[in-house]
Amino acid sequence: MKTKFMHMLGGVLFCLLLLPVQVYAKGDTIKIGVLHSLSGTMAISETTLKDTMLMLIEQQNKKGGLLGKKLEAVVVDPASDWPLFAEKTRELIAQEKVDAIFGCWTSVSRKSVLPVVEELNGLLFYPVQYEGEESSRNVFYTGAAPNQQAIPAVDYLMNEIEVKRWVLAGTDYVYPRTTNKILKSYLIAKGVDEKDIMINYTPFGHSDWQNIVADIKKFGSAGKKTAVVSTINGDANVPFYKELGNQGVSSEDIPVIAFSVGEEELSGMDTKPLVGHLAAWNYFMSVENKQNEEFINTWHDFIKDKKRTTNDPMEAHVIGFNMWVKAVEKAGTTDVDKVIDAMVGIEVPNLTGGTAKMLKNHHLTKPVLIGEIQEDGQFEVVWQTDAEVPGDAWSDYLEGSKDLVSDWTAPINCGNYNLKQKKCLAAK
Amino acid sequence: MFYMLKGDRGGQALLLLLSIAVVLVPVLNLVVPEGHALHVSTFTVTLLGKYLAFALLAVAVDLVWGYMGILSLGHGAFFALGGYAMGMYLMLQIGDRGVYGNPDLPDFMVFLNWQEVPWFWQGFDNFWFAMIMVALVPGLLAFVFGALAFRSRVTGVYLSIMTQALTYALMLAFFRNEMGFGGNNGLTDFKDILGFSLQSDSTRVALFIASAAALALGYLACRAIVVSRLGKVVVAIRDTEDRVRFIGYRVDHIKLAIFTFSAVLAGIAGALYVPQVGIINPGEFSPLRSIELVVWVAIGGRATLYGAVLGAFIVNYSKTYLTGAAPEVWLFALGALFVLVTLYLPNGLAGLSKKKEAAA
Amino acid sequence: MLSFVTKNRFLPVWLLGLCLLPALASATPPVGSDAFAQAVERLQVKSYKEREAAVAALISSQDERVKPVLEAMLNARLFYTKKDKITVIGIKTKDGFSITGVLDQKSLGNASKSQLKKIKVNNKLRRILRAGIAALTLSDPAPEVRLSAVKQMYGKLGNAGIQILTTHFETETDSKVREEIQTLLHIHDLSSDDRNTVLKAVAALSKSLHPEVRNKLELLKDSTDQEISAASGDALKHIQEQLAFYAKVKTAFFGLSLGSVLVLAAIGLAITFGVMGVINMAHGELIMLGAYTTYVIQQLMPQYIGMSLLVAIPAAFLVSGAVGILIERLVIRHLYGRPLETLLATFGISLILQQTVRTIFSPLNRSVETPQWMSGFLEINPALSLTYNRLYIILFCLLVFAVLFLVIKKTSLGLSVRAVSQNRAMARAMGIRASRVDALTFGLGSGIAGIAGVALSQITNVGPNMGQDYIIDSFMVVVFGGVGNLWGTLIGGFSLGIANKFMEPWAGAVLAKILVLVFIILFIQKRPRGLFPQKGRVN
Amino acid sequence: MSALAKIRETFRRDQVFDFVNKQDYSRVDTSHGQILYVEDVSVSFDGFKAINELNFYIEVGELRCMIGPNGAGKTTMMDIITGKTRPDQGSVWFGQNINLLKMTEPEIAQAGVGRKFQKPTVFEHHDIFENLEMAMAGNKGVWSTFRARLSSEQHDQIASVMEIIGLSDCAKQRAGALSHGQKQWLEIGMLLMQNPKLLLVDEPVAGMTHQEMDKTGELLTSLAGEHSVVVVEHDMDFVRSIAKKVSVLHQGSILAEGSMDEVQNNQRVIEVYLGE
Repeated sequence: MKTKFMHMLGGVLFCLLLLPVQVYAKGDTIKIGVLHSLSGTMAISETTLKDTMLMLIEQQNKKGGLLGKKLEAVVVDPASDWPLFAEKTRELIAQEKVDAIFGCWTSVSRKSVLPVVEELNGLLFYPVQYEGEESSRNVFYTGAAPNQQAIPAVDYLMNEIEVKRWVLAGTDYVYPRTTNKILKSYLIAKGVDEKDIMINYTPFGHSDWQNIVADIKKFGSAGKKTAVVSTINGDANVPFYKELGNQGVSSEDIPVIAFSVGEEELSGMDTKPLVGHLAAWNYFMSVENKQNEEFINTWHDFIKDKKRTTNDPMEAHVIGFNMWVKAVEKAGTTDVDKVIDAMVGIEVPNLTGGTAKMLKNHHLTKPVLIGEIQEDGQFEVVWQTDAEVPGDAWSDYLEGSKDLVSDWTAPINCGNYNLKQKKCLAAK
Repeated sequence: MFYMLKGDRGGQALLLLLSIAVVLVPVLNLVVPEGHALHVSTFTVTLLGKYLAFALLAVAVDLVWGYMGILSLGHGAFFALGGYAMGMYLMLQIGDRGVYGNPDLPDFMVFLNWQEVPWFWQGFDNFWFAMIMVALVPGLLAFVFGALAFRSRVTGVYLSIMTQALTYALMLAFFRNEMGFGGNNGLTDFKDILGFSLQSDSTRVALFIASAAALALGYLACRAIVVSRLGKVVVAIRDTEDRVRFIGYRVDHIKLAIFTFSAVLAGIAGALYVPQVGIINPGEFSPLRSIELVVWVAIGGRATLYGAVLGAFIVNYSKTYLTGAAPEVWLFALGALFVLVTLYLPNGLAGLSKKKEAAA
Repeated sequence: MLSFVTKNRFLPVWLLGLCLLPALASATPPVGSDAFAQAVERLQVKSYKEREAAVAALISSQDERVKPVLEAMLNARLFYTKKDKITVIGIKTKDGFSITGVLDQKSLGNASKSQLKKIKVNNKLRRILRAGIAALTLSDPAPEVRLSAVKQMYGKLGNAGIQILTTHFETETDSKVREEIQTLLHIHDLSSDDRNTVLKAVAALSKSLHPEVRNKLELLKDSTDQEISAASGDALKHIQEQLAFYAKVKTAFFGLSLGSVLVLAAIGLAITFGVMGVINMAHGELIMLGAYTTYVIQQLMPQYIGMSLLVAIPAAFLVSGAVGILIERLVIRHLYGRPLETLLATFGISLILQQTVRTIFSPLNRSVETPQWMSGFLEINPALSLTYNRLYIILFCLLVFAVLFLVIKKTSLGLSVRAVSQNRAMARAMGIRASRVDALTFGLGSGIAGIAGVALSQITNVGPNMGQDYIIDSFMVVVFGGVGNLWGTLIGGFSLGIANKFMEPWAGAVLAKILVLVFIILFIQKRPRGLFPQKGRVN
Repeated sequence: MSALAKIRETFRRDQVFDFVNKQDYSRVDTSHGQILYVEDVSVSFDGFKAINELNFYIEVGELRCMIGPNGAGKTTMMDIITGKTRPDQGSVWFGQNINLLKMTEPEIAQAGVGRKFQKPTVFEHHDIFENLEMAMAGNKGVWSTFRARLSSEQHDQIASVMEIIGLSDCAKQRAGALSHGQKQWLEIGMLLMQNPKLLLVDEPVAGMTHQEMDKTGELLTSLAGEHSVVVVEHDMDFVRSIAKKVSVLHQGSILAEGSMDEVQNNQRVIEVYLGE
């Protein structure tokens, strides 16, 4: 009896040891890791990006694959669990031997993944607007840096709407904090009095906005044109806008410009009270041109739902993927080091009629569009930059980082090169 | 020497396997070349190390729940506190290799414009101080919470809900950037421990061995308690608390001692977990996580310490496997597992083997 | 009478138009149908700036066709045909728009979307349009409309505007509207050069809580004129006191409203957990099901959003109740007497329900519309307005509580529930079919959770994760109030809500919540059975 | 002024702090022949007076039976003596030197008051030997319990108690598997292991056969003398068979006291039992 039981237990543990150890033969496919949460709190945003990747890979395979090989998507679910992101990345690179990873949404997931990608020399395409203050040789940031979203948005409000008083409201985490810090010093540099800036942070998923909206209303009743710059994240937005509408704060009195509310988020909101509020992105589904129309049609065919929206991070993945394909073709291999070198300088058309170029700091050039929310859940572009804005990893408006630049080409080859000290801080 | 393992076949098997693993895994990882069929990748080593840390946590939970009958829905908090203590040490080891190159301050403090390391970070650059804190902080929290709760005889469901409130409150607190623990992002981007690079294979193997040793020691300690008269009294408290009191035992003292000890174990598990996964953040305080780890114990079989280990391994392994192989199914599978185990396997998988033994 | 308004205080644009006009067109503004036609044509320009001017010209044309054009523009119904560049008003039909020319007001039949180009409006234009419409409605026969038109004029009033308001004041008969205009005129007087006028205005306005008054007085306080400075200082002080008072009232209202949400979320749990002893971790998901039911009902009857909410209440009750009964029959009935075990099983169920919803409805949030009668606010005075949705939810919460209370106290089901919860064996011996009662009780608790979901769909997200946001709070409320006591849940929920809101201004949202949690932990040490412990023989 | 008074009170020279003058629980002073003093004790729950100015005394070595209808306050009285319920007023002294009202349940148990519950309460998951082992008198602190090992004398002691309660044959049997009567005995056995000076026994023969009842009666009478025993019981035959002195409890106070015959002929007792 004793031995039998020991066998059982031993067997189980032995299997545990063995299973992850299977040797994956490197076949005739090029593997692409898709690292987006399919469950948990972030599934709401990230699932769409997984589908986008599957669509892009399918399309590329229809075109005959890459370097004569088929592409194969390796989808994993990090389940909105940040340590799991690191583990899954390790699995993708070390076990599955993927050649590139497209993934992450939140800052913390990227931070969790970063050391692993660097350690194992992987390749990560990160498609979401983020706070900057970071640059890694192994990461390509295809979303907006603060200067490609926040600063132009504030310029718009200041110049076109003549806003004099500012509410910077955000969820309490690093992206809003950095953005607000940048914006605050930017506003002060532009001559705004500190008394005319109100900063407010709320926890994730905050659902009771009564006090804060009342405060905003009070702040906005001081006789100067007031606007809210919102870096409120995800789920907290719906109750926030509902409360604004109910307390009678209309977009005409106090417009709200959001950096995290896109078409997909709007599809889950009652848009009536939101009409006229703003968002700043680098892409809107409503932009009319041929590429975009084509993209939307392909998306609708792929997802088999005519009502599904497209959004900015999806465009970022499209650009990132197309760039990677071009770079691999240029390098003639999927070898990470060669691809990284080939990436810089690659240009692909974006979906808003312009061109995206990969810069030396692994950021893109992007147009900045300001859109007003319409009743049908779409944005109407009311303003846009004349040309594409180059992304800047290190903000020029922050004390610690204004002297830093990122340049991943020779001779600097450094993510945080200090222009004053003429040296790379990361040099070990 | 190992009197506590007498009659504990599961425990014997566990210790045997652990000692085999401690010898075999390093050899297969470091000596056997990559590409060889028997090579154990560093990924696997780290994964196993993580499971071992979880197993220790499960043992800690089993001690208070399976034996003493206190369903703690807040053990994740002790785990996370231990993890944070370790994370703080690791954070201060980064030195000037952070993105801002500040030799004194971790990146997130530079970012928050702090001028100096706050007082509660003092001393954490010393490994041994940090290790003491790994045990002390969770232990102290458990002691204070337990002293209040057990003295006023908060029991059963009420106690469970209170432990949940505790971890929930801590989660909210740690999410705040002003707290000085890195807010939502937590602590990450660790470089080395005791001067050894966390990215090297040998450090990872060493952490694996440390986790295995901690699990073995933790197991033996719990087992020693369980087989002693104290252990019998603890079970008696679970079954009939009043009776124990009327035969002259200070029930609150006993509960407090066991609860605190268990919290310390959880803290140690957290400290082992952090360097292996490379990040600690407030998500670990989430009440759902604490419930999940109770479920490991339930699935493995409560009031059998080796069952807790088994449960931790099986659930986490299937999580690793399913989130890769069939992500959409994962929650269905986990949910169904909970329901089925509670309905049909009240004694968990360990109960299954016991039943067999009884039948044979 | 209390009135519902959408607030807007900006200069009526026709006045703006009067001032701007010389610079825009010609020295003598064209009036009449020519001007109208010209202005309408100019609406088609591309730049928003120029369109603003066109709107101004349109308004100052004083043509009677102006108002419908403005309204159509505001509602995004104003188009021009791509081919002939005719400006038209479109009404959405099944496969396009039925269009009517603006100038000749003749129907031009149907047009597809691609044949039309929308005349776009932005934020600023919308403001101008709204003010323009308001100004045009000053002569409206209905006093409410006039009142809201006047209220729209708070802000910078030009001299011309004052002239017109003063003239209108003479003929205005409605006392409410008169009062409002009076205030407006007084505010204007505050910036007068004549110190007597200013002093009179300060005196008249010393009770007004309007923010405009406050801003003006704030400036006057620094006046060099001693008397004015003192008078406005006094007035300001009085106003500040009033404001402080109303701020407290407002906070209390916020607290009540948060409390009502907590109570709604918790009250179903007070049945399943409190009365039956089931630690129902799937409670949040039952709430979620109620919210999704609301969504589905709205999808089924898109024409009747207002009605849909009322239909959703019984529907959500039935859906969540049915799921609850199913859960009870399949799982929970095997676990009575093992409360901690029910926790694990129901936690598993909650995961399954979440993933099911995610599979059926996608992980995205669903949009549940707010019906007209629930949006907006009840203005008691300029410093205190209560939002309708919160008001309704508080009332709804009390109603649900009252009904539930009656069910438990007065009906035979309630009697059986109480009997079974107190002594299962005895109840069974007396002929109560305990298992049936269990199923119905659990169904009742779950159904109430579903109803809570309907209410919550009006203030927050409807998504697969929404249940998790409420589960912990719900348990806190029930435990704090005292398990097994409905009153406890009510009082507990409201007091936690109010405490939270009163702490929020100085502690911040997060810290307030943490403090409340710590308070509950400590409170339970003092009173382990909550605020209102269930009575009965101890042992 | 009152603050000053407080300070004065604190520093009175004829008094020492409680922690200096710890009650010595190990030695109960019974030099006046009484082991339990219950005086003027009242307690009410939600306005209902469960115990109403209750007074009684137990002598050293006495076997006292308490009877009374349901709700007379018998169990509440035991709860008060053993520290489970705090009375609103009154005093309860164990011997002359130990104030039971200031002590917790375990302290009272350690001082030498043993209690058997109305419903037999044993540790069902443990075997009989372990049940007795746990109850054994000795240092019951956390650490000493952890380090505790059985000496051979202790072994013998447990064996002899098993002998007394007639369960020697099934030392390794799980207590949960015992019959109702056996559980009652085991519980009494656990009391004996505690070596108490005063035993409070709540309904010891409920659910027993006649034979078992006789045996229990013998056991209890044999215990009296060395220990003081208070038995609460419904079964009049049983009470008659063992009692020398009987107290009748009614509505929270003593209605009558005396020998069984005296009590039975007491007019008021008859009224209470036969109904007004």
